[in-house]
Amino acid sequence: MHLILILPLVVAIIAFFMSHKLVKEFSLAFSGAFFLLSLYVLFQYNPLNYYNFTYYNESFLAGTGGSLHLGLDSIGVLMFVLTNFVVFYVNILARNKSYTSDFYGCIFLMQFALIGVFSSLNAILFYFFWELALLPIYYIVYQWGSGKELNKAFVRFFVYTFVGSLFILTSFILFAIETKTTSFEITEMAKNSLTGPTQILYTLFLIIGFGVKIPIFPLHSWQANTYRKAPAEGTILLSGIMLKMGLFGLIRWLVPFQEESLPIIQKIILALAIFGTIYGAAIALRRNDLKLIAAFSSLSHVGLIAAGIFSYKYIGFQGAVFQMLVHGINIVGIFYIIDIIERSSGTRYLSELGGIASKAPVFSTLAFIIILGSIAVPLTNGFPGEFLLLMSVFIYQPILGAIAGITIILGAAYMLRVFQRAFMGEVSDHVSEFKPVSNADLYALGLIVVLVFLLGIYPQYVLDLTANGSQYLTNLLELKNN
Amino acid sequence: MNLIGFENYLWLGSALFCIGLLGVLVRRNVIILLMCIELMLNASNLLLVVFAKMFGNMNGHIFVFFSMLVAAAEVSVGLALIVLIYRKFRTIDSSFLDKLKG
Amino acid sequence: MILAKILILSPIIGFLINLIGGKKLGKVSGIIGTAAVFISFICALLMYRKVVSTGAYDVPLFTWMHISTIHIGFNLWVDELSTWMMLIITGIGTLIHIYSIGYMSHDKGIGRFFAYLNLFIFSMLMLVLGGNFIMLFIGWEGVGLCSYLLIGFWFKNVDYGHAARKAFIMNRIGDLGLLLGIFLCIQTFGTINFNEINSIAAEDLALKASGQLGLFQPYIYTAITLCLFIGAMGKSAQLPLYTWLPDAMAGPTPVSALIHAATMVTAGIYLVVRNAALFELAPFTLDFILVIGMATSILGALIGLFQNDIKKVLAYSTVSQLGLMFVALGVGAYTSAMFHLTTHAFFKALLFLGAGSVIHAMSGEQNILSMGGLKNKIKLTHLTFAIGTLAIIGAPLMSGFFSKDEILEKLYNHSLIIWGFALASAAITIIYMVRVYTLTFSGKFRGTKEQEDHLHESPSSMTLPLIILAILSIFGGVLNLPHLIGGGSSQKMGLWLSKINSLKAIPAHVSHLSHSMEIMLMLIATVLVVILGSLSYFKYNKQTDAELNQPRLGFSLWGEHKFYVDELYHNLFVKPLEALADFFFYYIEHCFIQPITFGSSRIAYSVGQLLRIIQNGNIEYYLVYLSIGAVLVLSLSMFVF
Amino acid sequence: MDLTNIAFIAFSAITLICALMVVLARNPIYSVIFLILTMFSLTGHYVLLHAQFIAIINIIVYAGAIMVLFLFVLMLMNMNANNEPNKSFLWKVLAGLVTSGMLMSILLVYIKNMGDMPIVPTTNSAVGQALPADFGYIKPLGNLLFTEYVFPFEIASILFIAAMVGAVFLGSREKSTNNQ
Repeated sequence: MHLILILPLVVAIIAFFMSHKLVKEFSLAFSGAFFLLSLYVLFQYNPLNYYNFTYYNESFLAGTGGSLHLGLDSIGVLMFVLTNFVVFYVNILARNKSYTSDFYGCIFLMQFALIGVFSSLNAILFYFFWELALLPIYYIVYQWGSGKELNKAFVRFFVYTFVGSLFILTSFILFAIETKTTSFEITEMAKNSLTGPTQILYTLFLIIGFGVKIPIFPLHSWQANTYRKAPAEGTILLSGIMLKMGLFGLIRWLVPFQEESLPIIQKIILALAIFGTIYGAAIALRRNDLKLIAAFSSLSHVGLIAAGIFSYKYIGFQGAVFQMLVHGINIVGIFYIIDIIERSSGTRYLSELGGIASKAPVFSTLAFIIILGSIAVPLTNGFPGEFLLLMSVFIYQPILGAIAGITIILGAAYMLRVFQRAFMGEVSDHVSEFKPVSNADLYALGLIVVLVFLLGIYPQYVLDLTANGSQYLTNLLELKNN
Repeated sequence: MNLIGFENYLWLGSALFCIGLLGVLVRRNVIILLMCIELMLNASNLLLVVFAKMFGNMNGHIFVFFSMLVAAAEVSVGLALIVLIYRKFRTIDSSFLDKLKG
Repeated sequence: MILAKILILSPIIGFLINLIGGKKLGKVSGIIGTAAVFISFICALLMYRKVVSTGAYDVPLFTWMHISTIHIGFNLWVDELSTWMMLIITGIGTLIHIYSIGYMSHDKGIGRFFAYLNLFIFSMLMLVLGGNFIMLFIGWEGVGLCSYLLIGFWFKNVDYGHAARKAFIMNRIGDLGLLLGIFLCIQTFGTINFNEINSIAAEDLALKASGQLGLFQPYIYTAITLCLFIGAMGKSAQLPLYTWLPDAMAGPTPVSALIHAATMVTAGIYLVVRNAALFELAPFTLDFILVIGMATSILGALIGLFQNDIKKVLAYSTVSQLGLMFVALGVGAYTSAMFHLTTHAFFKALLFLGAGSVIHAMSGEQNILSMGGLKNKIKLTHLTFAIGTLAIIGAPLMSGFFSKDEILEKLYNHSLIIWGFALASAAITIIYMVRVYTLTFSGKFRGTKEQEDHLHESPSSMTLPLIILAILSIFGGVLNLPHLIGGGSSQKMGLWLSKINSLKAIPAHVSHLSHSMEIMLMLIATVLVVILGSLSYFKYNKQTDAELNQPRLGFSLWGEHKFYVDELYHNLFVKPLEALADFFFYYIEHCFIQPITFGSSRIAYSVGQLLRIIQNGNIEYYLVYLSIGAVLVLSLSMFVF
Repeated sequence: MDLTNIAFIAFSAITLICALMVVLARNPIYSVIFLILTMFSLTGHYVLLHAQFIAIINIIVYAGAIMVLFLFVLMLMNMNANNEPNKSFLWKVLAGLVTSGMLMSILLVYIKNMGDMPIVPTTNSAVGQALPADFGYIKPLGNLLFTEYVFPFEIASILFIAAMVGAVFLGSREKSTNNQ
């Protein structure tokens, strides 16, 4: 287990010191290998055994109550695969550009940290990896970002995420102080329980801390600008996998420690998340910058996922985990498409685009299918997750469910608007010199398209995998509420 | 009645110290400020000596010794600085020396 | 079992071949597409025989999703209703595919076109064959998607793109309703399998019939059925979600015939019939459907009266006829609605294809004011179009006559006022259809010289489907002859359909009208057709060019502008939504969320500014602060220690 | 009233008056002179307190070296004139208040502590007891300085070097810039 964690670190260190010429192929090869390795792990995985692949080493970070306690539960293993997938795609995308070797080093470092986040079974270790995962992305955004006021966007991103992390740490410390425990092992922590105002504080702090990352509605203002300014690879990392850190954090570190149900907080967060869903979709309806649209659509989608988690239902958890995976895949595809458009036509503004379909029909078809996935047309991967999430919210509270449902209308509206303005219509000036899309890019998109259909037609594979994890959470909640 | 009671020395030292403080607060000439600081230092020196005698312990004297030492160093550097400031700004009025304004 | 699989897979294989083959296939793609659908049609016929001999059966394929207690299987349910729909879809589908070979032969994107058509056939089959709500929903969204793709087929035209998007989004509104209905079903019944739901509903119906309380409160049924009906509204273009259908005429004409007349838009009817038992438990919903259907029927007919685009007229006519079917559903005449659905599929497909042939002959001209006198130029098209017109206006002994009459009869039985409204709608239908026919085919030619020279009859691949459909339009009534003519067992289709689960549960509506009354109603309809038909024929036949082209006033101006419903929606929904989006972005995002972000930094900054006053750089002040601090500490130490 | 009492009163009076004059004198030169007088009177106090060595180095270091330094700088700047502007009245009131507050609080601390528990010497040489014969002499002081306090002593020498270097550096740098 610890090997799959350490390997990216080793590769990261090598990549840092490699010559700029070789590093591209080197990292592409390794990220591909990691992706295959992760698939191997996935198929080896036995969902009935809750913590497979555990590794325990007490001495690490011992002074702070931390230990190197790693383990992948069924939700974690899914996120682990997604991490490798996203990193693989980042490397494929970076192939088209000239980055120096520290870029690749950062990416592998990030992979290392992300795997750590998804496999930590110790709160301090989790926090350690959480912070570690932020550092490379700061560097990537700052070093390779572009656009006006990059500094401002960066500072905002930095402050938001950093303060959010502090909230997480605070709540862990709060937990330790209140329960008088010195161990931060998840298994030890689960034995203790918080009550009363401390629990409310713990919950609120974690929601704020993770909510920044997700982002839940009022905490999202770092997102759009950072996405816009960051390089495409950074955006993919941020949206494809780093958002999932927040959601995963909620599932791993908040839900099991909800001692008594907190209906008021639950209601408020649900309402906020759903408002964010509508809010993001409505804003995306009118924007001109493709990256902004994708950013707000992401806000809209993750809002629904957060709502599903906070409905505290089995179907909600199942839907949330499924949708986390699917959103990771689709948003990678969408940003990939945006990057191809920007590279080929030199612009990513809708008003300057049009008629790509006549210039690049295959690319357009693939793009259209990925867009379909993101607007949750049945038999694409977006549908099962959205179905479960909406159902879970609906069963929790029909009115909220109906309001959340508006997102499927708005989602279709803004995504089709994008497709229509960018791909259909007459060929615009920028598009008239549309460079042909390379075969490698088409294959990369093709793989995503295959996943779009695979997960849409047979979602039960993933659902079976995560059933145990979700059932565990549901049982825990039921046990505590009764 | 023994006037050389320790209380009397305390009164004296405190008064001396406060006079020094008053000087520091009301005067604007930096050199006089420095002199007033010397006054305050001397007040504390006096008290140290008093306490030394009170407890029959010579450590107080040692402290006075060191205190004088430091005062001497302080004055030499301080005066050098004042000279420098005077050369630069042609004034040693503390009211005008506000370059450290935040 | 294997038949059902072939039936489903055949179009999807056709779709894949055409999509991947793309332009390389050229005209072959039409043959591949047609063959794929034809194979499905053969399968459908064979399955029909099987259902006749052994009854309904289930075809489970695999588990799509299994969540706690809810099992959602990917299974097909072959029963009388789905077989019926299947036959219509694949049958008419095949004809329209054949027609498209000729119609689209000049288009570069013919491969793409047939790919989409095949995908549509697949989705539609999923819709009618699905054994549970999710399968239905998959097909439901699938046909919406294909409709989007086909309306926007000529994607370079921005307006077509708009029309496509409008159709998709309006459908999505309905889909949301359907989805909520599905959630309610899961919450209430714990299952989304049609058979299980129908058996629960049947049980409840029996309980309520025997005066007991029943399993669930009536309002639950009302909520579920209303949600489902919202779905049907979107798909079947009912008020208020009908405006997408006329715009959908932007697509190629075969598409209009297949999707927007014969099959997809009737999905709403299918949905209601499929869950008739549920609807029967919710009388309020039935009344609601009745009102909506009636309003749609009359509004659609009225707008159709003032349109000049031949396809638009037919589109509004479709809206109106769908409304009539919903009216039938509203009074519980499920089989009558299905009957009208079938005949409507025949004659409306015929009319659209005929219109397509006309447009083809006129080199793309769609305005009937520029046509006229085509009677002698394109004889076959004229003949079939005339048959279609006669069928839709309900000329005696044509298929439309029987189906419409059956509905009118049921309505008469239900309430005289409703019957009156329906009759009015039928009357307007007669007027506008005769108007279209007259302006197009009789009189003298009003188009340009160039168009006149170019006039030609369509190729045989286009006329063959016309002929077949014309025959079906004439004799389609045989499927479900009234008692009066064929006796008790004549209503073959009614008997056939009444075997399905949802209709079995409903107690039969016994009170038949007396024969004399039936004859009366038929006579009234006949007289109406003859009088109005001939009157309007002569009126429009005699109209001069000046009369035709004079600007419209008052009510007819409103009618020409579709009663400004589009503008109303635009101002009522689109603009506020856009304003809301801007409000969110420019006000909430910039004036509320960002100030929170920057506010915190600004607070720190202003505190710093405040403290800066203290930090004025003057040593004296510092000394004073220091002294005051020392004094305070000393005095405090007094009190504390 | 014996001689020591008279000496104490006299010295105290001189100390306070001279100290006040340091503050109040308009001319910096006078201030320095009065400061020297204060030093002398303080030396008297030291003698009364059996601190002969301290008394001597007070004269040498303070009244001698440091004061000369002050005078020298004043002369250098030609600041014998009475050119120092007054501070505002408000500021003076504030200074007076702060100072008196300081005095009050210090005295209060004394009074309170003496009232509660009189200052009890901790060693055996209590107040009034006989001091060692060589109290305040150089020899025991030297003993202490070179045994117990040898390390601070050495540190002090480093301090001096630093101060010296600093002073030289500060004084010379300006000159070099002037030359350029």
